Amino acid sequence: MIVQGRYRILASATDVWIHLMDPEVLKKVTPGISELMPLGDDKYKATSKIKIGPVNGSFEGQLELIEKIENKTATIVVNQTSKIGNVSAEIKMHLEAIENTTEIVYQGEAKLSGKLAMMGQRIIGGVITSLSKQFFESLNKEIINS
Amino acid sequence: MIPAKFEYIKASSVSEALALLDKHGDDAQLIAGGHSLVPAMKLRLNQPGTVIDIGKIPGLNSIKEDGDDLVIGANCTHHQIATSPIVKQKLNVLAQTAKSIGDIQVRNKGTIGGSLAHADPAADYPAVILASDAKIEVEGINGKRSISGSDFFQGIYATALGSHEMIIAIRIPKASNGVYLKFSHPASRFAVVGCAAIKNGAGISIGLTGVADHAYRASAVERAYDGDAKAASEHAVDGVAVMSDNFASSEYRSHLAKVFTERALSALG
Amino acid sequence: MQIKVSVNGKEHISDVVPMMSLASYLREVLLLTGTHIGCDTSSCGACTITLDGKAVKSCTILAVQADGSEITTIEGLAKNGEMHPLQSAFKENHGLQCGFCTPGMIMTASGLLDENPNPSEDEIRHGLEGNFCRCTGYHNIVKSIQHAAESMK
Amino acid sequence: MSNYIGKSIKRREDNRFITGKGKYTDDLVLTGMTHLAFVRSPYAHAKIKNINTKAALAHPGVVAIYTGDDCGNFGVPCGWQVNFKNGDTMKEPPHPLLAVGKARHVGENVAAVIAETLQAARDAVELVEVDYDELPTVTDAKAAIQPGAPQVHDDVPNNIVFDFQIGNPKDEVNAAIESASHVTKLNFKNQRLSPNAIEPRSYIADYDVNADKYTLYTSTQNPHLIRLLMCAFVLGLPEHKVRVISHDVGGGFGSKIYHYTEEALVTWVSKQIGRPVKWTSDRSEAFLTDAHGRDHVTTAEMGFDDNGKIVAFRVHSEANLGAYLSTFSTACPTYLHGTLAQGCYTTPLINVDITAVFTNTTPVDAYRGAGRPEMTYILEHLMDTAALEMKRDPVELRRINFIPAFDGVNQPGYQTQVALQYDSGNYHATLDRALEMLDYKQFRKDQEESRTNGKLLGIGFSTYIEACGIAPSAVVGSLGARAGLYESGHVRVQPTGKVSVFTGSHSHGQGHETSYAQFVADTLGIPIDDVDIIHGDTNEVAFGMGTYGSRSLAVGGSAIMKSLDKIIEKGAKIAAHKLEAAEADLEFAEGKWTVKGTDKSITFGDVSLTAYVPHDYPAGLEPGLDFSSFYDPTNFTYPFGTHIAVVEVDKDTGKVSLKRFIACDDVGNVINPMIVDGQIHGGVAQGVGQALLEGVVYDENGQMITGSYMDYAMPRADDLPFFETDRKVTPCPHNPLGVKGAGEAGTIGATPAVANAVMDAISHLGIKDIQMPITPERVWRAMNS
Repeated sequence: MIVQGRYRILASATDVWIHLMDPEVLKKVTPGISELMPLGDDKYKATSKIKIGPVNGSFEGQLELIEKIENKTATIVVNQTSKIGNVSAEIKMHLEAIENTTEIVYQGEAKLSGKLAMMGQRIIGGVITSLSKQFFESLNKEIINS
Repeated sequence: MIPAKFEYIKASSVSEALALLDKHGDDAQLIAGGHSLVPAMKLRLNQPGTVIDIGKIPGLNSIKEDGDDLVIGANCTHHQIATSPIVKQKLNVLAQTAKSIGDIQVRNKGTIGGSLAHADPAADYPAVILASDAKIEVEGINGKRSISGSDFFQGIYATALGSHEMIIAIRIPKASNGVYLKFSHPASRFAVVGCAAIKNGAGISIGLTGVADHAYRASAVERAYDGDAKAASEHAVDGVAVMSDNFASSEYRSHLAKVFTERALSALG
Repeated sequence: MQIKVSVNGKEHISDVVPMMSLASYLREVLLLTGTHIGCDTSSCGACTITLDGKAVKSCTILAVQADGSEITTIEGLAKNGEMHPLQSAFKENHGLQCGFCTPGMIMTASGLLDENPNPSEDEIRHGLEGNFCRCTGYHNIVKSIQHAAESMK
Repeated sequence: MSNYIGKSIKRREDNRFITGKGKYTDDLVLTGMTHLAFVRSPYAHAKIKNINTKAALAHPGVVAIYTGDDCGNFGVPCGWQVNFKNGDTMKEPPHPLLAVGKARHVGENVAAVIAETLQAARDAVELVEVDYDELPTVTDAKAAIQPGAPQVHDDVPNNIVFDFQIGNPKDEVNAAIESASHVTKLNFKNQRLSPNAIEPRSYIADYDVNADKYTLYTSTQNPHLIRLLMCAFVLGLPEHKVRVISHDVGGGFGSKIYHYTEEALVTWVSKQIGRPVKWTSDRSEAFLTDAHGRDHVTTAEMGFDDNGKIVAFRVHSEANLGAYLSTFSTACPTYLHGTLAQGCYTTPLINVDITAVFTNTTPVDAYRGAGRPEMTYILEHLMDTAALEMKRDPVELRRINFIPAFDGVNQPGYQTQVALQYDSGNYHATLDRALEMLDYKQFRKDQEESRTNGKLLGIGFSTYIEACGIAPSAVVGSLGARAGLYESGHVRVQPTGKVSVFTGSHSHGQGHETSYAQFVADTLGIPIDDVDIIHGDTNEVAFGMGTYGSRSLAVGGSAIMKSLDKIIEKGAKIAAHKLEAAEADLEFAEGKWTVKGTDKSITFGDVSLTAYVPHDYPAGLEPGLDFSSFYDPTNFTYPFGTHIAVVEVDKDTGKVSLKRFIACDDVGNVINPMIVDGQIHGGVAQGVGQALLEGVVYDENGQMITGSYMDYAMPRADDLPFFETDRKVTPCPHNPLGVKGAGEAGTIGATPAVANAVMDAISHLGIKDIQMPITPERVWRAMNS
């Protein structure tokens, strides 16, 4: 499943970068994340609870930031397992400064397994769109309010 | 198949249901007909600790006229709505929509409140709720409020309904000239695209479901419409992130949205 | 939890866990195994019964939700040893092959004919939207329902 | 005399089904019964590093948990060996009951949890922790044979199970294609289907410690075969101490032929825990583990001369067999497929070349038609496409290529280029009749008109032939079958003249209890109510091969006929004695032996009583009237017919509606026309399903994304019209009933007819082909590209 899109944040690239790299912010803005425990080297133990319509599950696993180039690009790698199937995603984000704002262009792939993959195909595209939207909207809010 | 363990409580009034929701918090799930919730629980995609049955609460399954509006209780079944003489007479587009949901058995058990709260992106009602400027009347422990369709549907399975609130009724302005047309998914029979069109005087309103992560009002079509259905329907997905799945890519879905908007507009009297 | 239901005219008081579906209750507790489970998620219609006079899919109703209801299953359709016209019509018109979807088909059709005693072919076909049959191609099922409707007049 | 044969006698089995009294496996409850639930692989390909069952074992109600470490040595076998072209034996890696070391498709059994209740078993499944290492996957047959593709089994290079060829030498065929005046070439995928019998598979095993005996209740199409495979090839059990019972079975369509891992596992578990154990598949498991059908990637070319005569035909396909070899998987793309390439045409040169491939998908095996629908689609879709390309009428193109009529008695059978000898056929006859039913001329006028109003009408033809009545043991044995394919038929005349018939074939919707009773009653001249048909219990019935490949009446019925002959022959000895006449002077008719030319006779009932109460009995003759026979056919049977589909394509949306479906079939003699029509209807519906709706889709990671009824579309009542059917009769010359087979004909014929109709509706827009299932989006894209 390809994940891609762009989102305009009303702040400078530096500002966006600082917030993105802050585990407290990540925890706050990533939908469903209830716990983000640093494991060092930009690795975190992540616990999340996702409630999307018929699906309501607890996930556990890791979140990692790799291929970082300050103020420019980073890749988020997520691996989450649950009783109803596992999710893994690798999403590359590019920050482009446009005047006083920053356009985040993201592209990557999400993989689902188990019942999530089997039952979710009709809606998974919509779910990913929704979650991405939530993530960036919350990030935007977080930066503006900080 | 069998769900994971849960506690079942039958609520006998709205206030009891709300108190239970408040007590059990996120771990609780309301059940009315159960046709969306129970399969998910059996597949263990959803494992609520407490299930609160609101299906037998008295007073939630009536259909009444109130001035220019119809007020439809949250527990009215799709079948009840599809066959109600008042609905057929005063808001036939809603009866038509209800009749297009699922199959006979599902219509006999599924409720309008349950369907709206579930907010499946391909559900049928939202299109007509939006097109008709209906209001969803909800109640929580802190009181009642009324939410417009455009505010209610927020995303995939996401609504403005608070976690401690429940839908009591749907208030819909009567409309004599409306139509709902749907392109059904061959397996699920959900709407790949569903279009509700309503004509009020000179103006028209269009609600589209199945197209995006939630149903939306096709304002661009409404603005563009000057009697030429084809030209106006070209705007059916303006500014919309169109969904894609194994059966219909976003490109095809966009095309269907236009075709069904045009057909619905042309079918208006 | 204790529930009280009337099934095929007989009252039952049973203790059930809330997780139990109405279909499982009928099959496992009352041993009415004519109600079949084909998908268990309300798609295939094999578990169709009538609940308070309406055809419903019993696999997605919890037994506890049915408390206080009147239920008819395929076993209760024949009255006084006399087959229901739908049952006879299905046999006369070869409306079944493996028989697995048949109880659900007949119960759905019974709900359909209660509401619409004169259905057109199209209305019958749409009325069966919620029931899968993999054997008959529906040809003889539709014929059976047409014949039953005729004979019930 | 025929009181019953040829009449639409209402089915006797219906009484129990319409009253809810059918007895399906899941309906049974045994004392002390436990429930089994599986932990299944969420990955298409993964190393299993560790399985932790501690928490699950501690869960209340859990009786036992097993993993591949406990029973991984047991594996289910493949029943048909197909060797490589160079003679090397096919690759047959073990198919363990529970995955050992590695899981190779989503849904593969990884662990089995047995508990007191289904609730406890399902709850505990969630507590089993499996540590996987996900591996790269491959799901497409063509991709799987590319260098560097993920290896499904370590010792199967390039994932190739075997390669196979049938027909004329390849260079001769190639040369003829190259010099043909017209060549029609198509590349397509015969997509993967999920059989979806509405009754999910269900097994209950009950081990009796004291007697050391096993009883397995199973929803199978062939209880003896299951017993044989399980005893001899899987668990090493004493066959005489294993009873397999298959009561009512809610549809099979092939998917319940095979011996599945779950079936052997419950049997093994029952002995381990000393208690009965039940497993019933849920629908998700059915999608993931019931053997799928089809899944060939094909290139096919047909060469024609200037007159439209076919000069050569060649096919190359990769056949996807999934992650393991299911029981008959290897026969499907080979002997049940390549052998059909002649169709009903005089094609002089044919070559079919198949590569069978492992992938990280559910195993593929026979699904209604098994190899024959795939080949018929290739042939018949090429015929209509060629007609469009050459601007010839598809009906005329067929006529000039048809094999002339032959009855197999006065004219010899027809020897094909692909190993078979057709028994009898008259292909013009069904085509003529189908065209009469259609009114072809009027249709073409309507079609012209339809093109002006946005609803495009199209017509598609399919003049199919199939080979069924599986099968002559000697023939299939020489082709690699590891079992004979005869059938048993046992007739036990009771002292009062009532008759119990035991058949090794099995009914799961086909109506044997009625149609068998019809010919038995007629042959013995007794009332049908005096005949009872018994099947599905290895303790009652002599060893039989079961029901698949449209074989029941042609093979199973013939076995019963052989026993009836013996009954009548022995009865004659008793009658001669009682009538004090010479045996040669007797004739048997209408349930009596009569001394020719006199009114002296004795009834079947009196002879039966004498046989068992032998106070006045021929000296030297054994008492009793009870015979068992095995019938091994000398040939397949070859039903054929013409199917015509009329569709309407919505120009705006691409949605195809089936408006008419005409089928004129020839299945030889017919015992019960009502039942035969019913078989055709059901078959056609499944054929339409493949053309327009059905298809298993895996994502790039091997996850099945069509694994529920929310996504896998099958025909519902409102997708289909009434079918218009009629029949011609060309009897089978080589079996006593003259019957062919009707179970698969509908499916085999229908798919290409529907696909061809869609192409006929839209080809004037310059469209060459559309892949199945022909979904609205595919049609729309084709129309707008």
